[in-house]
Amino acid sequence: MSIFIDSDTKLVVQGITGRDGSFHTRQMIEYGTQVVAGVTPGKGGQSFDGPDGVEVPIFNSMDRAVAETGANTSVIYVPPAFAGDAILEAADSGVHLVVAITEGVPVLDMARAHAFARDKGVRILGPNCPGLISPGKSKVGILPAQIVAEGPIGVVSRSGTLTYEAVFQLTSVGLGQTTCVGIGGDPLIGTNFIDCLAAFEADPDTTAIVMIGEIGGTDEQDAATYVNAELSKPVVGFIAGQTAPPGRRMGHAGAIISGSAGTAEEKMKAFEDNGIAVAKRPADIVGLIQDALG
Amino acid sequence: MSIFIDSDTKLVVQGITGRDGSFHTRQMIEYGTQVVAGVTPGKGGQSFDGPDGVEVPIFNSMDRAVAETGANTSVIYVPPAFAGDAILEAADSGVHLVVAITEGVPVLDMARAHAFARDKGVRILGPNCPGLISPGKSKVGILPAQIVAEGPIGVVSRSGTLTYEAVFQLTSVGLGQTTCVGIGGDPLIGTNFIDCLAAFEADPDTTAIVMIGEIGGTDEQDAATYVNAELSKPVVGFIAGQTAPPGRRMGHAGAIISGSAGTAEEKMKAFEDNGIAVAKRPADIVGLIQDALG
Amino acid sequence: MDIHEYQAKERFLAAGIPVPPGEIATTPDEAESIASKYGGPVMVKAQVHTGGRGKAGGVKYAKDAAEAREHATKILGMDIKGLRVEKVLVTPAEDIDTEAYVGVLIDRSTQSATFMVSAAGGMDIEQVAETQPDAIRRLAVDPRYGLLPHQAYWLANFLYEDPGLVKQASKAIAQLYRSFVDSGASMTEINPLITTPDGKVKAIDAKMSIDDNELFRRPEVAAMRDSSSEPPSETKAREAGLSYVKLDGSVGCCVNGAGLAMATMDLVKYYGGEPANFLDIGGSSNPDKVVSALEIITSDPNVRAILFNIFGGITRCDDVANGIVEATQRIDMKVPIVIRLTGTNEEKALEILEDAGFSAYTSMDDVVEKAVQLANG
Amino acid sequence: MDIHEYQAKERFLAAGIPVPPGEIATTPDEAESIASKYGGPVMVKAQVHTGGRGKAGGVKYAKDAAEAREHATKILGMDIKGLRVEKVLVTPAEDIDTEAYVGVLIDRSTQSATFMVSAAGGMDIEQVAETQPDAIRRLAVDPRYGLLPHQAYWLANFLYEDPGLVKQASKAIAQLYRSFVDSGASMTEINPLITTPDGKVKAIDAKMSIDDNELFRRPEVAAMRDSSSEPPSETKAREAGLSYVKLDGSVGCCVNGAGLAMATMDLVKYYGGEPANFLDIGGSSNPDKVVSALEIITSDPNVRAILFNIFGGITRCDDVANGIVEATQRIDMKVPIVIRLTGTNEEKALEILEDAGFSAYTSMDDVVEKAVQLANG
Repeated sequence: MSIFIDSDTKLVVQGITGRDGSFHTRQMIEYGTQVVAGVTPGKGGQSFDGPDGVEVPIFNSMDRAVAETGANTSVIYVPPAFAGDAILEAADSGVHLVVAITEGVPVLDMARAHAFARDKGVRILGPNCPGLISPGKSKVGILPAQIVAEGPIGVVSRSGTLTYEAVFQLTSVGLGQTTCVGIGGDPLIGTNFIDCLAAFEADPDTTAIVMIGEIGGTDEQDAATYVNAELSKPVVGFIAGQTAPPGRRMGHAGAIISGSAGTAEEKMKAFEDNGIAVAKRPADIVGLIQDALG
Repeated sequence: MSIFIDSDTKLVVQGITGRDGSFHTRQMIEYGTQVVAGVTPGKGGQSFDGPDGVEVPIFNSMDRAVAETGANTSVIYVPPAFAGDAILEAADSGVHLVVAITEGVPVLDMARAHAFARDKGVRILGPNCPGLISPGKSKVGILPAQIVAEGPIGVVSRSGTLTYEAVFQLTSVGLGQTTCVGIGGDPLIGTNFIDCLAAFEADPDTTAIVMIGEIGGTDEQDAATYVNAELSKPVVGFIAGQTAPPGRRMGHAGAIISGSAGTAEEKMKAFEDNGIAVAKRPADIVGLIQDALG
Repeated sequence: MDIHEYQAKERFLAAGIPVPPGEIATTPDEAESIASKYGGPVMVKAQVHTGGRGKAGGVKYAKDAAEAREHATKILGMDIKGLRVEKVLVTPAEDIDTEAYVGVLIDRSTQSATFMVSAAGGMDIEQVAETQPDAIRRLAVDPRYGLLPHQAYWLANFLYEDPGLVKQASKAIAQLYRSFVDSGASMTEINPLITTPDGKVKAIDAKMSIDDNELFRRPEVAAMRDSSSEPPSETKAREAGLSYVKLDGSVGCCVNGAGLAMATMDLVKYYGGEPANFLDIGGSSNPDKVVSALEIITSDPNVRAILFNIFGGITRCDDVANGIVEATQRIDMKVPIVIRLTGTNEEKALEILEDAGFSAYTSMDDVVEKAVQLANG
Repeated sequence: MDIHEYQAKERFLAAGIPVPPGEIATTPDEAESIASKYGGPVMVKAQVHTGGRGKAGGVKYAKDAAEAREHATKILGMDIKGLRVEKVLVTPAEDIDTEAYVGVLIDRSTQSATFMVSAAGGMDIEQVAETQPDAIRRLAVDPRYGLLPHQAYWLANFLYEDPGLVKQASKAIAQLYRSFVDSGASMTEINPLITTPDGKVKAIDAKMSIDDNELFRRPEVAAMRDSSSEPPSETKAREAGLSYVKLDGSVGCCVNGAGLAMATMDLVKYYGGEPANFLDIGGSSNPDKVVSALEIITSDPNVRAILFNIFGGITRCDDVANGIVEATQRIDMKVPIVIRLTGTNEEKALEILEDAGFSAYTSMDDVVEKAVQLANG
């Protein structure tokens, strides 16, 4: 099992003909993801040449792509100026999951897109996220496939390469993953820690969870309370940004300590107070997971 | 029993200090309606002198009025320029029914207000309607109390004085009413025939229903289909506007035949086709109801 | 309130919609000089608030300025469905490849502004709706979000295959929605939206009706009203705050409430008469309003009898009776008046009316039957 | 991106918010002449992108133009939290009756723009939030509807009793929301919003941060950037498309990915060092970016060692290694560099690096420990 995506995932790539879109479409097809359609307005009727002779039909719009291919998930690689509209189009098309990779989407565009997705009952992952991968089943986004392996660990993170670091270490010691989810580094994201924790709790194959947070906001604190109240499975946590100065954005739009709120200390304390084992260094994550699994 | 309002209705009057608002507040209090609050921004803290020594406290805003009096229904007498906002405020305040008397509210304001009310799960009656009365229990709006009587007939109508005509005749022959509802003459109304028919069907005290429509739109046709499919109680119908020319607005913003759609003929035919007895003249309504009741 | 094609085009242009140039002429001379300014062939188009201009001969192609003058001479002053043509629009004739229809109106069932688009443009859209319902694509615009870009694209995609045309049409559709909202419209349409042989999308006709309830906050739109295009009696009624629609019968009707007014007209017909008008005097007993109403009704030479049908609800009947009596004293009545008053204080009211010499009734059927008798007699 | 008080006030004025007049001076002479133009007493206010100006002596009351000159002389060139004051705002001093706080920011939990208002203005709102949480009223603005009039009224009603003040404040609050949205802001505040003895509501201070992601479509807002108010190294990083934040330590960090970059800084601290910066070079192996990054890091005189931490995911490690080698050949390096590269093709990458004479690692802990040793040694 896995969460959010699996071998039934039928993916449409919005922005399939762009530089990033075409590169990652190839990567996803190579991994075995069922990429059933691409969307680029004005290029409907053409097709995308994937690896191994795979041809992906291109449509002008999401409604056609979904109607003609039965896609249930979309991934968005379109530039920030159009990403907000692309998310609205996806949420309106009938897919149930929209993975928004694009970095730099204006936050007010996202406020509207999230409201629209709530109205439509559609899950958004991201924006500004690496996507997700369910090893051996499906990969949607940009996560490097070679660092993952099938196994019992659920990984959820606000970061990209820091997640790879953790996943790589898990895989190195033989701890594979059910699903690795990057929820994104923006202030307004569609899927948060709690959504992923709930899904991992419900997934019978997941036995332990790694949660990687960073400075900014209170998502980790809320997640910690949730873990304490609702989760039966062990959770290991890590927070990046102990040395970050207040008021400065640390790369991610959402990674900023506002006044005294959202510090790493606060988050680590919330983890400890709620029974989450806290890794002091990324290298400690593996050991703590092994302890938790006994 | 009755529909939408009864002796538990606790009413707040928006625009209580205006000419229409103050006049009708007195009429409602005289009828026995529990008018618990008024709202006029800037006049909070004052009070409205009603008949029989009744003092109604005035608040600056709906949220205060509801919080301090437990009002569950509001009626709106504010001028058209502010009525849209007043409806939004009411729908946001915790009341479950908003009766909008005001005529002349821009239709795009109402499109937004209706969407907002749907989001909040609040019923709007109107706008541009006479309100409703549950004889012996409560009156909200401008219907003349002296023409109604307690009894078993449910009355629903798009019109004002034409309804009075029908109700007056019913009362004259001893056929009182559970509730008389004026749904309003605008194109976009919050409560339509079907809502009222469903409520009358569910009301054990209502034994027969009078439905008074007019030209414009397809509400009567839809209601006719609904009656056929869902109602066990007899319905008598009347349609005004057989002699109205196409393309001209007959007073009510919603009373207009667009092209060949929304004619009286079409509506009367829909009534007949769905088992609704059609009165040729207002004077025939009473006889048809008496026939229906056996 | 309807506005003219040329006014709707001004609104469209302000929103960025591609509209060919055009100028208004009120004389053949003006039409000729506008046409010669444009150089090539032009269209001369009657500006009247009614459909079917084309069939009535109100829209003509002119190969040059001299012909434009000829057409303008015929069209100006022409009577189209009872309306006199006072102005023509002179606009360069366009080469047309395809004609589509794009319209927005307020839809009751979805409670929102709703688009209708069809590749079958240049025709009456209602006819298309009846004969080829699949040739129309509809979209209800959620008022919480407005028209979203992918929705405009979805509509445009129904009209054209070519990506360039779809892009232009998407933009025009988004602009049309903006124009609709900014104008406080209840309906607007481009029919036809054309494509030209060189691949341009253009709006060559334009219609717009404004929601009367929006006019108070849009003085620049309210100023577009052209009273010359409606019967003077309707102008006067509007200015007096009355709802009035002129009809062709002989029984003048003066009623309180729109629904009751329609029912009264219907009852006139039921008893063998023809109503001369729809008139709702509202809830007031103010003699000034009654005076205006009577002046308007009596200015119609077809009226042979006048019928008042008043249901006294909140308003007391005796007040209304006094208003009617005072009003009839202030004007010189040449046709018989019959009055029905019922409701609160009706006995007192009937006394007042009978003292003043009126036939007063309490039953709607009785008064209508009497009025028809007087008008037909 | 932060904008200055005077720039935020320009945005406010454009939205209709009542803001007293004011002009910018870059010299004491200018300050004096602006003050004498206004006549009465003025405030001289340092324009810097940081809070706590007042406590630092950057905001002064001047009873006349001569005193304004004196204050400007002191304030211009002053260092406030590491930022040099280049401009002062000279604005008439207002008589103040009450001070309130009105702010809007993007709230993560409600996923919307959220108002905070408090009658306890003139203070740091975070402090108010901690010590008197009940003194703040919050409202999340539903992006589907925007700020509704009754919501603006509800907020204003929390600040004032007097109907006249509530009305003015409602209007200002609605205008502030408009200004927030139109500016593409992520935060804006009026602190304080004052009332004057003659019953006027005015915004006498203004803050606004713009969402960096909005700048591409708002050139007029992007033009408000004042690079003089940030370290030149950060300006350079931004222009090179790098995320860079200068810190005070001695270990220069060059990392791909923001989360990994923060984790690397934390690990530097863990091993007893201090990071000199946050720097995310992104996913690219482009030598130009690496060159810019190295130039920026080496321009910091505190840096004693440079640490690369690269996780090769989609990007191949050998490509990145080649980029680093090429970049270091293009600039003259004076401090030691240690490099950790792991992921796809890491063996090949390590070979390339060692051939070029670098200490190359595969473990993050090892490389950080080594870098700290070099910097501290």
